[in-house]
Amino acid sequence: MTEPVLETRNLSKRFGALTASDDISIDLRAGEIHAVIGPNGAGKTTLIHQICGELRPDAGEIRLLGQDVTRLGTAARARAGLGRTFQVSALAMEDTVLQNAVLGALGASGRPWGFWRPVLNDRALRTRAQEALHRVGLDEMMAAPCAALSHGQRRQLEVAVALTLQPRAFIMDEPMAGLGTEGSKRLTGLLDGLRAQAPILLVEHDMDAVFALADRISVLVYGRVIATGRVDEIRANPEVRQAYLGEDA
Amino acid sequence: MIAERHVNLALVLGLIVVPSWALAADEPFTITLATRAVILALAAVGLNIALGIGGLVSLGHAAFFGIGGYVMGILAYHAQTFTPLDLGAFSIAGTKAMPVIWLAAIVLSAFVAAVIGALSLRTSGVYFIMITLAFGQMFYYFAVSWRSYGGADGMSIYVRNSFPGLDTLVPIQFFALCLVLLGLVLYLNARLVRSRFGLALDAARQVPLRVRTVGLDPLRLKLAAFVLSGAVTGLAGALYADLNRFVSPAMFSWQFSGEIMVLVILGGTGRLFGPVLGAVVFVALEHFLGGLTDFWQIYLGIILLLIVLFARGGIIGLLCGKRGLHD
Amino acid sequence: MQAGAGPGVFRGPPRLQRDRTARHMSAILIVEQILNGLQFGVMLFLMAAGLTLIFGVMGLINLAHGSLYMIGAFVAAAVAGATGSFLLAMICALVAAAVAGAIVEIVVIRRLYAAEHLDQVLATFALILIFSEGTRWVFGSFPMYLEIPDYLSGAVTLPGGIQYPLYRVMLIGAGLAVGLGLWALIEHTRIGIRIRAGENDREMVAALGVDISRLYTLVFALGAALAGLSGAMVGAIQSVQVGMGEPVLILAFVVIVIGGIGSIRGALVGALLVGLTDTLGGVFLPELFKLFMAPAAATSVGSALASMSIYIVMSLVLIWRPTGLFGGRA
Amino acid sequence: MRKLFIAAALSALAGAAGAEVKVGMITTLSGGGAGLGIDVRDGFMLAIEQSGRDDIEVVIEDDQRKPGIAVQLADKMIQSDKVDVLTGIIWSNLAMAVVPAATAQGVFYLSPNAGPSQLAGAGCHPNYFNVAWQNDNLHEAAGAYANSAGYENSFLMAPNYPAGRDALTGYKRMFEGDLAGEVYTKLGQTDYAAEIAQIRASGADSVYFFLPGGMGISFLKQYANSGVEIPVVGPAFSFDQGILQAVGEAALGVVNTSQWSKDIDNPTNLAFVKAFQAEYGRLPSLYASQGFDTANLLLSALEKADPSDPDAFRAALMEADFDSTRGKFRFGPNHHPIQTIYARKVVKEGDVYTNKIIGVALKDHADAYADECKM
Repeated sequence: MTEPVLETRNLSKRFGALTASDDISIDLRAGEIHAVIGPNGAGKTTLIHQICGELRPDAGEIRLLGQDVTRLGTAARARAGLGRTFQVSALAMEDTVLQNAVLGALGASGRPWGFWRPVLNDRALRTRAQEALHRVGLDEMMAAPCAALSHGQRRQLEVAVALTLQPRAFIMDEPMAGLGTEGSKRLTGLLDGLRAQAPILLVEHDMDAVFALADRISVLVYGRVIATGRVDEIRANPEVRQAYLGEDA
Repeated sequence: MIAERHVNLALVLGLIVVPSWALAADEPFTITLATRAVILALAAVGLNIALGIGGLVSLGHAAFFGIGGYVMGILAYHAQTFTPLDLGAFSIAGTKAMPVIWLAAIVLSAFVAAVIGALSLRTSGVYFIMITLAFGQMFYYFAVSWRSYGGADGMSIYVRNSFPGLDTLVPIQFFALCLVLLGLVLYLNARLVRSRFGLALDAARQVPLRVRTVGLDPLRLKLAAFVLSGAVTGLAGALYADLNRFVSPAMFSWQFSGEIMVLVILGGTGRLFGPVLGAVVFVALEHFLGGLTDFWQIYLGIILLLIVLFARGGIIGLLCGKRGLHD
Repeated sequence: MQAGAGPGVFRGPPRLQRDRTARHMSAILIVEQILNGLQFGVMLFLMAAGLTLIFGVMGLINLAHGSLYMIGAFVAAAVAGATGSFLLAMICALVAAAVAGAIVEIVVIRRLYAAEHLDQVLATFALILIFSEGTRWVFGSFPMYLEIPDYLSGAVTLPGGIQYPLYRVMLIGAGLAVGLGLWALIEHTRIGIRIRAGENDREMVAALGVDISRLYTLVFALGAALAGLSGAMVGAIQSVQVGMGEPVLILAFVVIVIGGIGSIRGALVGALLVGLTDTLGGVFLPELFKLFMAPAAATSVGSALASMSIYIVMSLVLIWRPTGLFGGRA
Repeated sequence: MRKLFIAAALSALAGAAGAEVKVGMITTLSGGGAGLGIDVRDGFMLAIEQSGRDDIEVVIEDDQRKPGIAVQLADKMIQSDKVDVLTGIIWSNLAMAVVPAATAQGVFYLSPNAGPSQLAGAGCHPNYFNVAWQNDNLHEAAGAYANSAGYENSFLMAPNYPAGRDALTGYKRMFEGDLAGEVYTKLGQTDYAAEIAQIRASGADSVYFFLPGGMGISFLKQYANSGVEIPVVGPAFSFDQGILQAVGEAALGVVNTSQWSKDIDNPTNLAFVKAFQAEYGRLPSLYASQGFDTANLLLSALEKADPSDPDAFRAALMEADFDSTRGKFRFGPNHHPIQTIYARKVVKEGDVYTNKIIGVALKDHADAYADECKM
């Protein structure tokens, strides 16, 4: 088997008496959507923070494309190929949709030190941003201020910004949260098409979306991965049913 | 609501028309006042780069203003006494040429801003406010005890420095020089806001996490903004010293840092012309209120208070409504 | 140039003898200077406690805190002048500052809680102008008279034969007592519980049905009262004049930033650190430099460094711990 | 900031070509040091009023004790108001910022207070006259007084700024004894416990301090309460009428040196004290007397010459042909006073603290910088 795109090895993180990550080893392979599910407080956000570099693990290792990135900061990991979306949108609300997307392209270019030429006139950056916006279906909204977007559109923009980075792996933190049925459906379609470009590590509460999209699922409970497997395996796993679905009901 | 560019245009016209009128009416002090407003505006434009775009609330910008002032003072002092300026390893001659002084002021204040910024940006929020204040105070006390250059008394430069082709002692010529510099810096500032750096910096102020996530380092962006900001304020300091032909540690005082900040907020934080409007209004208030009563600062305080409470976004915000730098 | 470069006229030879400086450094002197630093620190603590409390609970940067200190001193001077009672003056100062604080909170400050730090800085800066010139308008441009009462004046002999002003001993005691009272208030009363809750989560307190705006007014008045009291107490040994609050305000900010904003314990530690650094630095740095420099140069370098010392300490602390010694949030 | 006083009968001027002489007064009227500026202004205006002259216009502006503002006001008064004479500045650093440029532009400057050494020495100017003192004068007098009082070992203290260092230099110039210590404090310092401890440990037989304004008040209050009994000598600045009431009992008995006192027995002074009290409802201070003398000097010169004839006007100023509140008054070659400086003691008269002359510290004293003045 080829090496996974992204991988955590024995990741551990404690906050005082609380073990937020307990020896987590998961991997993300090319072409797949790997969903991480778990009840509230299971440590999903802590896991994402460690993968993206906002939290440093107490022990364990994070590898991206075979390279150890455990010691790198958020920005360096982004440059190494992580494209991330946020649960609570992290967009420059005072800026327009296009500006937000151009920011992504600018980050990908790695050259923010231009002080003279207007960034929006930069053809390369603009094209890249427009393509991403087109991909998520926000072409019409390019000139709108970000603050005017609906909740669902902000999620789409999040994805578009991640797309501009042309990442090697997507990390998506609850992209469906707060979306209506219609929005969920649209985003599901969008993500479905993305996996060919880069695999997605998807942390999600919306079980319909998870079961519709995921190739594999890992179940996180109290900071531990209690099961990893294909959708049908997880559905059938009694431990999961008891620990997770039972509690959720 | 008035379009922001109309306000800006009116401001520019005002800055040209009023001194021209003063020239015609032989009211040189009005020109001096306008020069003061323009130079303070330049200092505030500098702060606005850090504060308005970069979100860095610096209460230590007087440090750069003072450095600019002392660069002018020291170079001109050595020029007027024909003594070399001893820099340890080598010594240089003083100068009375404004372009050289400006360059030195810009370079030195940028360098100091890089050092202060690199140390201060480890902190954020109130701690950033206070650590910049601390650095400002260090410079203040250093200047107070620097006896070779006048200590707490400061020092006078008897003749205003020179600019090729101009007689800088004529108020209107010196004013024009300052206005051109302000215009130039504003133009650069406007370009900067729309540039790659401007976009990234503005985002770093709003959502640093996002900026990191696209692979940029917000701290480096902010540090660069701080350096640019310090350099512009340093230039303003050199001009201010030339306006008064005098430098003193008061240029380093925290009250002055506060005053520049007041100018920015008064006009409208983050607006291109906000600091200019703030400076013009402040100088005008000081002048006219002062004519009314000894206790004019009470009224100044009340006006400032009303603006904060009821005109968030400063005067431009009040006139033009909420809007970012980009339009 | 002129200033500083003194003219070459006759100037008295430096007759300061070096063997005398050795005598300056006696143990008693050191202990006395430590006491002085302690007393200064305790006074700073009273200012800083209110400031840090207000920031901790309401998230407000209050530059006008120094004005409340000034109000305390002026009211104390006025009351002592009219009645001759020092104790009454202290009480009135405390009450007046609290009332002034409450009024300011209700009229102005409460509109600022949601505002950015920047707006708070500007608004409270404006309040400084109003208070300073207002005080000058009411009380005139000359310093006011406030003196230590007879029963607190003079010096006492402390163990070890140290002569120390009784009033300063009283200041240390009173300051520590107020600090203790504050600690008891916050740790052991219902108001204290609410204050602590307010520091942690504002929405939560409001959700629990606590009248949040009354709590805020109360906290602000409490902070103001502490500032007023320290202004009044210090006013007896310093000049009661317009503008007396701002230097103390800056120091109090230094204190709370060193200690970590919002932390009363941090304010105490920071205040003592600043008090001791400032006092001991001013005395001993010039002496220290005399060990390897000419006395005149040592004095000037030493006192220059001494005047910067607290800011150097503060920036070192912040570079080492960006949220202060006991601070959690920025 | 701006206040326009049209001296005497404003109505008399109606329709006329305007005042013949314009005087610009830049002084500190707001903020911390406002008391001094107000006294100078009030003393000055009292003399103008008493003169009954209606052809003198005095433009008064507040410098807020900021050098930058002072320079701009000077520019304004010279450029726009076209004043003939400038006066009013309290602080030496402001004077250093304003005076050289102003006199270079041909304006006369009469200093009612600040007398930095530079302007008395190499930086002297024909158009600059100091009616108050050279800054060192009172300190020199204190040194002389210390000799006569038999002190042999003084502890010296001043803020760490040029005027502070000049002050101690002035004292040492005259004092013949030893120094038990010499301490420079922070400018604006409010707590002197550390210095008082050093004084206690120093073995001095006298303390000389120069701490203007609030600094002196703080020091005296703390010193009186420290249990240290070493006698203190100071310059008049910390004992003038304005702040003495704030120092109170702590100042009682302290000897200080001054070129003026309200009990100097001459008719001009007695009349001045009375008139000032009647006009403003308070006792005049040192600064008020200086403002008053400055105006009278100006008036005396205007009797003889017009500022439009600078040489004649300068000569008329130089004569100093006016009745000073200090009694005998004349200028030295560098346009600084040669005057008698008294030792005074703080006493209580009824409820009011004030000073009483106890002797002459220096008679007909000229400053030490006159030789360096080349004009």
